[in-house]
Amino acid sequence: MAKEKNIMEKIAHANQSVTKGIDPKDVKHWAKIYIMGKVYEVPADLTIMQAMEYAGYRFIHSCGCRAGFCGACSTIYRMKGEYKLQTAMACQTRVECGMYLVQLPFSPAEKPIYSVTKEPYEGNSFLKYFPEIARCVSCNTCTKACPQDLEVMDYVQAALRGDFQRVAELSFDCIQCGMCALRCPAEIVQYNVSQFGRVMYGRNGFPENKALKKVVKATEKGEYKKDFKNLLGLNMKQSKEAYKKQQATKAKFLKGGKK
Amino acid sequence: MSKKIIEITDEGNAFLEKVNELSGQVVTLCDQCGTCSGCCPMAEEMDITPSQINRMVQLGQVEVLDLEAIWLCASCFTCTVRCPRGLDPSKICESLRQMTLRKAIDYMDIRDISEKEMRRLPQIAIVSAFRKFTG
Amino acid sequence: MSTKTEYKLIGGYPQDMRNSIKKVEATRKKRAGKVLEGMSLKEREEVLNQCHPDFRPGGKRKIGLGLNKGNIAPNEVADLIEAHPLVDPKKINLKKIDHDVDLLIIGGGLAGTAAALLANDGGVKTDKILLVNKLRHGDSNSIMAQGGTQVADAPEDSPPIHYLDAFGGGHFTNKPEVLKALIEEAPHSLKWLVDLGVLFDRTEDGDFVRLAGGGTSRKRMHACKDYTGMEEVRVLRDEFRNREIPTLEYCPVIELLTDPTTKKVTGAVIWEMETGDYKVIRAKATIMATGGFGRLHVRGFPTTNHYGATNDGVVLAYRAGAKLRDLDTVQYHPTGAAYPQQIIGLLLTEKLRSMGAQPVNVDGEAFVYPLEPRDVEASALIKECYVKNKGVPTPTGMQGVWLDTPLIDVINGKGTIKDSFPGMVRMFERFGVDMVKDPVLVFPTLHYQNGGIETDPLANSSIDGLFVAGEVSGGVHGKNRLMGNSTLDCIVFGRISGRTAAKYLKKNKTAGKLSFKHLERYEKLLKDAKIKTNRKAPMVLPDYRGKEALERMLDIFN
Amino acid sequence: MKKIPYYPGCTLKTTGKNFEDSAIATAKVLGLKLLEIDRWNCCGTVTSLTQDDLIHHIASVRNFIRVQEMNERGEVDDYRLLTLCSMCYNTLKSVSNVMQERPDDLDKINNFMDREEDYKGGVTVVHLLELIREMGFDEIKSKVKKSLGKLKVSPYYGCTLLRPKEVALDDPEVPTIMEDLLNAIGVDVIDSPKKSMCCGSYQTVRNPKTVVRLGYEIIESARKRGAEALVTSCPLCAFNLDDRQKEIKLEHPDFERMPVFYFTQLTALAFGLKKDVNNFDLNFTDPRPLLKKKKI
Repeated sequence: MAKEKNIMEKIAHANQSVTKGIDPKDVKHWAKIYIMGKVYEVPADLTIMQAMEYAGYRFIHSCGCRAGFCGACSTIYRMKGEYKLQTAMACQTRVECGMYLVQLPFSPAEKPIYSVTKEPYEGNSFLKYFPEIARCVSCNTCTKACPQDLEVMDYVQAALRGDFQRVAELSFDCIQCGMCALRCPAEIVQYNVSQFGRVMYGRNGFPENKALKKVVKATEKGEYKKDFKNLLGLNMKQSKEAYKKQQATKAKFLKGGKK
Repeated sequence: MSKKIIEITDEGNAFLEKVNELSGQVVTLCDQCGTCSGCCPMAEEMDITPSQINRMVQLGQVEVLDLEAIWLCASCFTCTVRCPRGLDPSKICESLRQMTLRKAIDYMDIRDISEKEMRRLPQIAIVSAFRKFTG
Repeated sequence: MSTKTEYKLIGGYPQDMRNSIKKVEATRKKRAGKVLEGMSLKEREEVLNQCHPDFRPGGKRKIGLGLNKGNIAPNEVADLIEAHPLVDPKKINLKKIDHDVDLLIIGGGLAGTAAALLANDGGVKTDKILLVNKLRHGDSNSIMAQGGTQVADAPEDSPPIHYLDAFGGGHFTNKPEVLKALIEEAPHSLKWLVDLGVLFDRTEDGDFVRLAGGGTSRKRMHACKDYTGMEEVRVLRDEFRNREIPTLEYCPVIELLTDPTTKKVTGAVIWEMETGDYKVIRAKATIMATGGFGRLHVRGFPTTNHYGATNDGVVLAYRAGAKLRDLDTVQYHPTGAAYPQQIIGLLLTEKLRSMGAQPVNVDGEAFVYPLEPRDVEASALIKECYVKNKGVPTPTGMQGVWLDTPLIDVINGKGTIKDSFPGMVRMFERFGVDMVKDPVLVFPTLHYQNGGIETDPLANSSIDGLFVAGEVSGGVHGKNRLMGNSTLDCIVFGRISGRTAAKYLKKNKTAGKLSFKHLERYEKLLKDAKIKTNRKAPMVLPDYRGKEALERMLDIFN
Repeated sequence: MKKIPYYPGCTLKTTGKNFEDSAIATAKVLGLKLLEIDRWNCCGTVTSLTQDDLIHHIASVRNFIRVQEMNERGEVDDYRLLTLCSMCYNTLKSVSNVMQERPDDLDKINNFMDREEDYKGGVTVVHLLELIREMGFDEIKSKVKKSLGKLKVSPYYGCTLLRPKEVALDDPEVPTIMEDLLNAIGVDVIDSPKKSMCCGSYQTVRNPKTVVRLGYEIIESARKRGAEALVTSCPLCAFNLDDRQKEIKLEHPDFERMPVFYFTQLTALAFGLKKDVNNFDLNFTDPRPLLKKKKI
């Protein structure tokens, strides 16, 4: 018993670098980084975010999902001896020796107000809400700044020519971190442009789904009421049997490829 | 009437130099023949004519930057193909506009354009107006 | 400092891990197409008892006070429940009200955002709604949801079929009426999302792509590539912003307020993280949508959850008198990333294993049938690392086992991995790991809070004026949630809670009195239960600061 | 069929779609396949005229790199880039010239665009009118199936096809290329003195009144010579001369609307192509009543 109890303790100990913060005794490799100009020695295995925590920062901003989805931890940095200004998500980038970095917790942006349900699906809508896209000189700085490696400039160009579908497809992986907008010499807020493009395309770009419409109608008419009443009236044993029976039909319906 | 002697200040000379540099033209080559003013489709709406713009630049008169004429130029290059001195007045005008735009002072505020116009105007009009009228 | 050396990696891995990969490569051909046999029921039970965090003794205890006294909860949760409030009631001036609204929504993930929109539809004016966020609007577990949203809209499917799948998946412990509400509202919710512009995956002719998920008997998963939650959040948030509904960011709620006589929830105190001052909110109705608790790192596990997932909603509501349920089960996912350090805990989908990737130990040996139930698979991985000591150590001292991803191409043909898992391939590429050529390291990870504040089909909590939606609620999933029902839960109960609150506000037009009376009662309960502790809750944010830095921390401004 | 890289430009995808469709159909008759370059971006119009301004050239150069890539992949049979919109033509051609003349500036631009392959130079820009001239107007004549003889049309060149000299596709002062084409398809060509006067271009955004004045002058001078319609190759001229007739009418109540064609709409008519390629719904002043009157 005593030996087994140790398992959970061992796990807790082994995982503490991510659950409690890393212990310097466990660190074999180190990196020298510069947070806002000040030098820190940090474990070389960490993300920029984890490294800043190791150095003593407790985030009250610039930190969200910690997994590359939310876009809260925009960071810019230069490597010692290099001229390039690089962008990264702090939670998705490993620290490297000689990184000079700072976080950008907020990107001031103007978001125009529109009604997705009322706005006509016309190419010129982009220019109506975002006239500044006409200032794009295709310098491609936005694309270079994008930590998601999106072709940002291409979707701004697509917006200019009113191509909702292309905007939606090229911008789909956008996490709205704001890096493009902060770097744009034409002062475009790219991620708002693409948000508009996506919702417009999502709403207007496809035929109405008949199967969904049918189920919605059937629900409204109360067509499933009887089935639900039966299901909720079953005792535990009956429920289990019904479940088993239903699961047995699985193979028939789940066939036909992964998609 | 007595003749007025115009003195060119150091500031004026520097201004002329800057226009020459930006436009790649030697503005002093203009001999004020007036061909550009004669063929300019915008001249009748301008507060001064294209050849007068050249003259003011020659004299280093920075006030030319405050005039409407430089913004009315549509870069149609009619003067460019006709100038007997081989000058390119549209480039001179452009450099004057740039001197204002590069100070982050815009000639056009897109918010002044009505929503109805924005829906109607072709992309190319808005693109080129931004290029010419905003920095 | 001179001993601290520069760090070298070969193809993303350090030399000692590379050595182990060589052994994996050596056995790959032999293993291809051959999988170990599945465990017998007895073997399953053994490994669960031996290694599953929910089954191992020592991780849980009885809650010592309040309505759920005697119910089992993980120690980390019980610790927060058996704790003193963060605020000292004497130091808070409730006479100065900073925000006086009809509806307060706590939490800006899918549930909170949907609630705001439906409350607005139901007649609550935009300027009478306030959505408060601990971090930014949208920074939530919702935004990280990858799999999809289950809706039974396929011709061969129906809501009752969906219901039975979820009921069985929850080991028949779900509250039936609540589950029914979830399923019944699902088609409407999907239509709503589509009308607002959510880009669900489509076939070439414009129909939805519907996928199967663990435990579903029909294909009903509606995904937006691997970014389902993010796309849903983005669209709802955009609509929220178009309606100009007020919101506050970086303002966690640190205590609820109640009416001293009716006990109704009448508002909240928020703490402005940037400046450190507090603000008082008076509200006629409050929706709790604060999400889950992954950041409590139950039993020391890494988590898939976001930075703010610290159980605050459950703690605050319990103090105000709300009933909880199903706190005892925690969902662990067997294959979280264990290397590189940067992505530890992140989810590596089950689909990898169903397409042929095998878990393999440090010596390149397969040790378990790859598709055991999640809890069994997780236990087997733990056993390999910590009982048999055949795990692969990482440079930061973690243990994991290999998931031999290159096998997928060996079995299904070259290019399969790139076609089927483009997002994941790209993620590993960022850290220099090529999962097409090399295996990836995995270890179980803490994924979902099954229980929470008990709810009913109309999103009511057990106390007046407080409604609940999303992961913070308990009842809809029972003791186990199926993939694809979490985003659905957030959207459906977000909508229902918004609607219910709007109706409630039509009947309850007067604002209640603001007090901390419930804290007095709670302190007495603590005393009566003889719980002596210095702990304070809610936690608000986890603390990952380095030891060296913490040891020298001075707080000279206080 | 000969494949040539084709640059559409933003407006040809929206308000100028009738231009693009009729041009592609026309080219097909002439044995040309216009292969739209992938990932094209704005041409960078209007050409920047200051010596130091390179960033606005980048837009054009990036498009040239696309042409270079298409050639490297062997997808096209021509190293030239074909344009339709006069504004794009002017901008792209100017930049192509600048890059040819100023190798140092090209180096700078290549260095700046560090994620693109280097532009090696040498892409030249041609307008569809030039390609037609290259084939010979007799060739055009041989494809004509329908007589447009009764249609009195005045070509309108505007500025960007003719000026400045370095980019002109014909004599800047005495152009004939459009006349030659129109003659070849049998149109009754009316010469107008204001055929290369500026329509006001982008002033239409900030100073629409100027554009109204110029449009009125241009249209009326052609009408006096007997023209019933104008023909152009520029979507901005088309807007200023056609759409702005609404405002001209407000200024001059007696003004009568005059249709404005893209030259490719007339070739499409003469070649007897499907009606939908001309998409006359996009022409602000509907030319169909005129065509009907002329029994075309």
